Amino acid sequence: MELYAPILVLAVLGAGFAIFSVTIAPFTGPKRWNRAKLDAYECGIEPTPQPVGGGRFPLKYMITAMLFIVFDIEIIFLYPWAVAFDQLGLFGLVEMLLFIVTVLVAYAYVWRRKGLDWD
Amino acid sequence: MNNITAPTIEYALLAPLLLVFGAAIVGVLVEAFAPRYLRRSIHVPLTLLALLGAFVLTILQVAREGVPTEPAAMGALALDGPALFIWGVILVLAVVSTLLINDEDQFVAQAAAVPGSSDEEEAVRSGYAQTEVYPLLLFSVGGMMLFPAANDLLVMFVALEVLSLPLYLLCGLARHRRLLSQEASMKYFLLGSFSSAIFLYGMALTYGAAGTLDLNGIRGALAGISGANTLLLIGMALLGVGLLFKIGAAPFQVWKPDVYQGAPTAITALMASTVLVSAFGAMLRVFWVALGNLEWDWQPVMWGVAILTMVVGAILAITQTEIKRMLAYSSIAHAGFILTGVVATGDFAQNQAALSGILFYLAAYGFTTVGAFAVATMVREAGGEAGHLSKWAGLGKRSPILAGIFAFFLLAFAGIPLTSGFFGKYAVFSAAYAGGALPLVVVGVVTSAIAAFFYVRVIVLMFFSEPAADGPTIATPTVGTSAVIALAAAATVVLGVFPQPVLDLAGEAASALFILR
Amino acid sequence: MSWSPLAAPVDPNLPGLADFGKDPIGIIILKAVVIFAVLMLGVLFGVWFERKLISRMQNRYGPNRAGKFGLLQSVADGLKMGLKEDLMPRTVDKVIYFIAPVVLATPAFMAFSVIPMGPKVSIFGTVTPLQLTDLPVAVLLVLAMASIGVYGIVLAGWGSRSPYAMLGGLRASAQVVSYEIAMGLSFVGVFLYAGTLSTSEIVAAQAAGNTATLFGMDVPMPSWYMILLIPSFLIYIITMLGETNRVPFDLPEGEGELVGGFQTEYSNSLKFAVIMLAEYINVFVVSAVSITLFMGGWRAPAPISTFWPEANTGWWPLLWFFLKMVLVFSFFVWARASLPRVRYDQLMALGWKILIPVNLGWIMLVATVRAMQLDQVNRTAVMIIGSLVVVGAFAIWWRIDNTLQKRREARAAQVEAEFRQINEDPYAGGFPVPPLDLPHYHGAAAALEARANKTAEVPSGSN
Amino acid sequence: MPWLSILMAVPVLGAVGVACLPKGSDKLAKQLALLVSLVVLGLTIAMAVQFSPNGERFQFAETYSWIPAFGVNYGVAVDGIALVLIALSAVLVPIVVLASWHDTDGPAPDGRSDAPAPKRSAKTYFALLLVLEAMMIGVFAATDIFLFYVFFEAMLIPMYFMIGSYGGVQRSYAAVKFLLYSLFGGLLMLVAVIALYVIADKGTFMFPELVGVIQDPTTQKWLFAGFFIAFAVKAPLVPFHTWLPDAAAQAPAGAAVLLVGVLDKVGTYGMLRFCLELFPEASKYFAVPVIVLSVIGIIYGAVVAIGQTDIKRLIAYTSISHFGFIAMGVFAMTQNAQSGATLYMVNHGFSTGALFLIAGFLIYRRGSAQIADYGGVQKVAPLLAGAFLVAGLSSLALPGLSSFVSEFMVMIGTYERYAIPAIIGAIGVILAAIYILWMYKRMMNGPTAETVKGFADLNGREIAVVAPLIALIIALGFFPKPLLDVINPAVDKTLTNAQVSDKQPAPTVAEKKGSGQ
Amino acid sequence: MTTHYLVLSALLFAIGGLGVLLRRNAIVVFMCVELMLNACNLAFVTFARQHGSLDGQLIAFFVMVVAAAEVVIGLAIIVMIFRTRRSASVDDANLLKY
Repeated sequence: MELYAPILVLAVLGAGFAIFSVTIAPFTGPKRWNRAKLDAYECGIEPTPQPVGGGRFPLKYMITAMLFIVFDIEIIFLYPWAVAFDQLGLFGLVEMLLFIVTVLVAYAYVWRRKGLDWD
Repeated sequence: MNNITAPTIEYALLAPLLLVFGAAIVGVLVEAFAPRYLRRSIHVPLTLLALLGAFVLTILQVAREGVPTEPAAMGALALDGPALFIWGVILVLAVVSTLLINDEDQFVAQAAAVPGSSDEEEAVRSGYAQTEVYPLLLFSVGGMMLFPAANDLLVMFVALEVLSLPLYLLCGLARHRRLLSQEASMKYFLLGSFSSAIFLYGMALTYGAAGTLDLNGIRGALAGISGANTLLLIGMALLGVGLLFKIGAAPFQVWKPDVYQGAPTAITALMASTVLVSAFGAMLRVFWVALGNLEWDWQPVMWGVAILTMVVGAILAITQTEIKRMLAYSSIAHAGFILTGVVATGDFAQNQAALSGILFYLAAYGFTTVGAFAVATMVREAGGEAGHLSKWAGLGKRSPILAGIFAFFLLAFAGIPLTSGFFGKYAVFSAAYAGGALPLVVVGVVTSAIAAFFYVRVIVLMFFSEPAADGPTIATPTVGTSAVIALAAAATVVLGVFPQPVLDLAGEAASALFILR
Repeated sequence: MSWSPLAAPVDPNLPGLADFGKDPIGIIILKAVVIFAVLMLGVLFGVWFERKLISRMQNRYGPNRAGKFGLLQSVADGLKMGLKEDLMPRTVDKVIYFIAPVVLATPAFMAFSVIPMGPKVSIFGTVTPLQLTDLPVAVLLVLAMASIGVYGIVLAGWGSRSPYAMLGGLRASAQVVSYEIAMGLSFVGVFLYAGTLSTSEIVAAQAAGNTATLFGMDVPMPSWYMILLIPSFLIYIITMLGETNRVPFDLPEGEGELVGGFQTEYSNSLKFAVIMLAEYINVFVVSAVSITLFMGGWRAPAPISTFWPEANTGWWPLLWFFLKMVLVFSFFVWARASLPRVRYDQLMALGWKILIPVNLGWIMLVATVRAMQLDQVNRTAVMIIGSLVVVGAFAIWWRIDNTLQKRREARAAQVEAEFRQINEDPYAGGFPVPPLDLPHYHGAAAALEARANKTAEVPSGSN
Repeated sequence: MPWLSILMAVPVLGAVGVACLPKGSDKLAKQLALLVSLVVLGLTIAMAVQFSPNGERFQFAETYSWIPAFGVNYGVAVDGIALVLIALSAVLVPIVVLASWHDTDGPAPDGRSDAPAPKRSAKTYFALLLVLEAMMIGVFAATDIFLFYVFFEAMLIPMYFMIGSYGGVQRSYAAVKFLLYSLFGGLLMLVAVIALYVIADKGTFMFPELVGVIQDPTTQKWLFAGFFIAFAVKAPLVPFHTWLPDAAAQAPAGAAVLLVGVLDKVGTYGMLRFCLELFPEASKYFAVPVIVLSVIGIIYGAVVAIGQTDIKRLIAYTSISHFGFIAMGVFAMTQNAQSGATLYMVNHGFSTGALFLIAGFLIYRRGSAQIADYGGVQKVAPLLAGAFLVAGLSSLALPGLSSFVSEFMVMIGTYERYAIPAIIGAIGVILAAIYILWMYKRMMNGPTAETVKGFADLNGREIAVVAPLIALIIALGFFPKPLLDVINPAVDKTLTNAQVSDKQPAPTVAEKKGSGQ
Repeated sequence: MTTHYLVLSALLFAIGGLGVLLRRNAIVVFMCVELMLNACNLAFVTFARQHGSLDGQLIAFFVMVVAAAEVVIGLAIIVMIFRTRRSASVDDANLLKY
């Protein structure tokens, strides 16, 4: 726990500053009300009405998110392996080789299936 | 920090498993690199060879080295008699199902395309089919093999997911009745992941109580815990819920009819046969090995579950008008019958008898189920398979052989002597009786009779009523489908008339029970 | 040859994991406040430095009015922001809109807590390392903080409820997560050599070069991982730019298409200042990580310590650390000054199709080499595996390269054929193309020409 | 020589042969079936000749291990009781084959009838008939209780299809009712069989080895109940009888003959063989209730029969009455009563068989089973009417016809121990006269109905069907000794095994009766 | 100390479970399942601390993998349904009834 306490101190400092700035912002500046200023900015045209609860994400971002998860999980396994590599020796090498090959197979599949194409 | 040692792995023992998974990975590569027109002709032999190869390897291993008495892979896997028997059954059933899956026109051309869209139309026109089915199948089969062999709750959980996830997808790939199929897929997925989350929490609590996830470790730790440990009891209950969900025992059966109906029939055949086999293997291992010392705690509950399952399965089946739904409820009822065997624990000999009975039942039921669903794929109407029972009226007159075989399967489900189902039921019920579960046997018998009613009703419909004018067409069977039906029928007959070899095998497999180390 | 990365540091002054968690509370607060203050000042300095440097690179003066050399320019900017009207569009989701800058800024500060800036020194009689704290999983903390920062971006975009902000937020998060994988992978090589995730120990592991026995010869190995693991380092440098949404990967706020990206609705007030602050601190964080993991941390560059052994003791390392930070930050500016913004698909393709596979291949190579250096391992087996890996990787690369080459050629041939056809018959394919010799074209060309001639007469530097 | 196995194998092979005939060879199928059944009859006679009444109890024994895992043997052998019942089946089957010659051909050629049954597959019908014959022989020959159970249940299936596919308008309802009743009873018996095996702990199901093993009276009672209900459903005794009128009325005449003539005898045979010998204490305990039920059955069956308007239903109800006599005889547990009951099983098979067949001829001609639709048949078809009369008189036990001997022996035997039931039972005889004679009067006498006018008399085939039955009825009425010689030793053994100490002396009445006339 | 974590994990699990049972949007249901998985992770890590063994933390890794795989597959299925029906409500998926 002692190791983490300093991080919290810094976090409190950082968060405190950020919150302070955000809260103080409305009071430091002048107030000149103007209807147009309160519209969302869309280069001057009438703002597009946004659906309540947020709009929908394009599907391609979801695919990116999925791919990210898959590879992030791979990294989860790579780190402990890398740290303990010296003790695992040849076994670790071979197993990780297989693991990476397996991931690469999935990777190749995604690539070939145009999962890695962005417009 | 420096105490990590490289584990040792018995590759020879694990060869069947590795082969199946390896083939699955190769399948993904085929999917990625082979041209579309070639994919199927690569996938099918690859899948079949991998499954058969794994089967042969399993047999060779047993023949050469005998059944292992030590857990493999650093205690993660217990490849004992029951596990190997289940492997054999799963592999054979998977081969059979593959032949069925190979039948044309079952899988959607492009899963991602919206039904009715021009994308889909184009895909259908080009004769595409979702060939990912084969690697998915192999992954799932690999998971099914891992599931009952897991000697460690973690491996079991991973296996559970490896088994389930491909199935969730496979369920949604039916070419006809896409909406139903997708709906089945979603329901299966949501409920399935819900149940695995419950299983996982049970695992966590068990880990908390026992301090280990190794099944034998849990057994040992539990011996030391005296009295009722709340954590443990809840954990056990949650683990049980997860497993009971997989076998579709009441009150966790709601997914089964929907999923069985919506999924492509070939996939339903696979699920109905192999998943049940695999899940029972895992369930036995958890309850007999890990929680073996807590019999008195889980047995009463299991009694209730078994009774409820049998009753719910049999009674709700009567109200069904859809053939696959009916078979789903029948599968629930059968799960209940098998559960009577799970409950019947006692001394060593008693457990042996119960275990071998269950193993035999699973094998017998698996073949019959695959056969029944195979027949269901062949009765078609304009929009796909003719699922509604009214469409089956008079089938005996249009296609006496097909209807006859189906009737035979139904009789086997009903447990009429000289079919495999009879000996299965006999084996389980006699074990249950010997284990002191007479009321369960009586309930089992009564529900069998109720169940017989709806099986017989279908036979009546097929043979004793006049065919409807706009009745279904009987598809000309492909070689694969006819082989499946013939094989299933042959297995049902052989196991019904001369079950001894398989009984011997099951007895042999059960002779040492599970590895307790 | 034996190599134990976990062996005790050569110098007892070198801090290890065991030296942390012992500071009295006063020292902790002191260190934290100093880091916080330095970061705030650093941002001010960084903004000025960036503007000044980029101006010089572009042959301009840059800020030169406020203070000497324009040093107070960023202070002035900050004050101006504070005094501007705080606009909040009616449509925004208020809670999220307010929280987003905080979520963005806080983790940026936190990540700095595990950056080592020097060896053990004595502060008010307490011997303590020049590092706020260290964890067994310090690098993970940095990565985690980077990930949490993404939430800030997404929330800012989402909470603004306007199309530009939304798209910007999505793009930013997609980009950051894409590059985070490559970044994470580029660390693996470091961990393979250092055998730890603790930053102070990684720095310690880079203290001295080792010798490797290759074919019977003792070859001295460089101590900094940026040389030993060049590919990892290069990949990290690229991902570093991507992670912080800096040029050439600054698509999320690409002015041309998205106005201001996720910060569009944060008008020029203190909220925007916080976002900008967070972005700069993020740049500092990734720079510090690159220094720690690849550039020997706070240690003096190689020749200095040879001539001057005291260079790595006491407070001096702070200097080296600061110099390195300036160097890396200059690189950011350099990149901004010289590189054009990439397209979104190019950005993603670079991340997914090049950085990740190359990284994975490189990791396997490093692991193989590393395995050969281990005592207890059967070298022949490793060699065989290693050669298999190399051959396999080469075969795949060759195959891909061939395919790509063919595709390029086919595409070129296609384009050429198309143009030939258009040249022969402009109406081919049904799209009428006006002939190139129409009069108004001539007219336009002439006008252009005239204007070019005219501008040539205006003396340069007048605008 | 493995007589019994051959007896079972021949009809099975014959059935396969019949089923495999090419399409359209209906006639050939009938001829082949007739040939096979005659061969079986011949073989049965050959076997019966070699049977030595005073030798060992079980002769022609064959025992092979079938399913060692369950301790199940393929054990067949016959004693006197079984022999006569096998002979009964062997005699009835060729007659039924001959009688059913046109049953599958669709409506009568003159198109007069209301088409009781459309054209159906002759091959299937005769193949089912032969399979049924094999199973009937098997069920009587089985000395292994498990094997008995297997035949007991499996026998239902061919009969189910014969009723359901070839029966009257309500056939599917009747078939399902028949199957479910029997199956339900059978499943209860299955529980008892399992329990018997487990409790006896002998590791075998062989009947001779299990005799006298179960000593505990409570256990005996439970097991008895399990077996008895199955047999009572099969027989059928009164509360379990409702399926019979439906099944018999809807079945084609030939199937009805086998159903009532042979299949139902399995119930009474089972009581005599298994209930009494395996559970003597329980049998004695339950004897009085069973006899009461039997008496109720006698009276109830007869009274209800009087009120019937459908010929086949009427005959079915007479059978219920007659089964009351048989059950009464079995449970009276005297030498006379049991010998009489056994003899009654045979005689009832012939007389009721004849009644059903002739009723079948009538229905074939008229197309209706309603008694009211007939009248004055005597005048147009005297031979038919005469045969009907003889069969009917035998059914009401007119002295000189076969049933009289058996009915008299049952009454005497029962009177020796339970006087009052015997006396009440005698009322049944009077009622029998009413229902038979009244039916005859309504159908055969009186003015000739319009629709009956064109009736042809018995043709050659029909005479060939009826003649042997009439001959047997008369012959056995005067000279039952050969049968009694075979039956009596077996009944002796049964009574010994049933531990009936105060056996009534001297079955002399019957013998005198038999030889004296 | 660990009790608090366990209670928190139980609460999270219960919230997730209730969400699965009560919510009607497939995505939300699915997120509730993920919440349950994470509750499990918390429990595992807590127990690992309690027992002083690393197993629990190791399991958490695997659970993450599984959760990731579930996310990928689940989203694929839900998106598939959504594209077909333009609705992700579980109530709208009502074709399968007896």
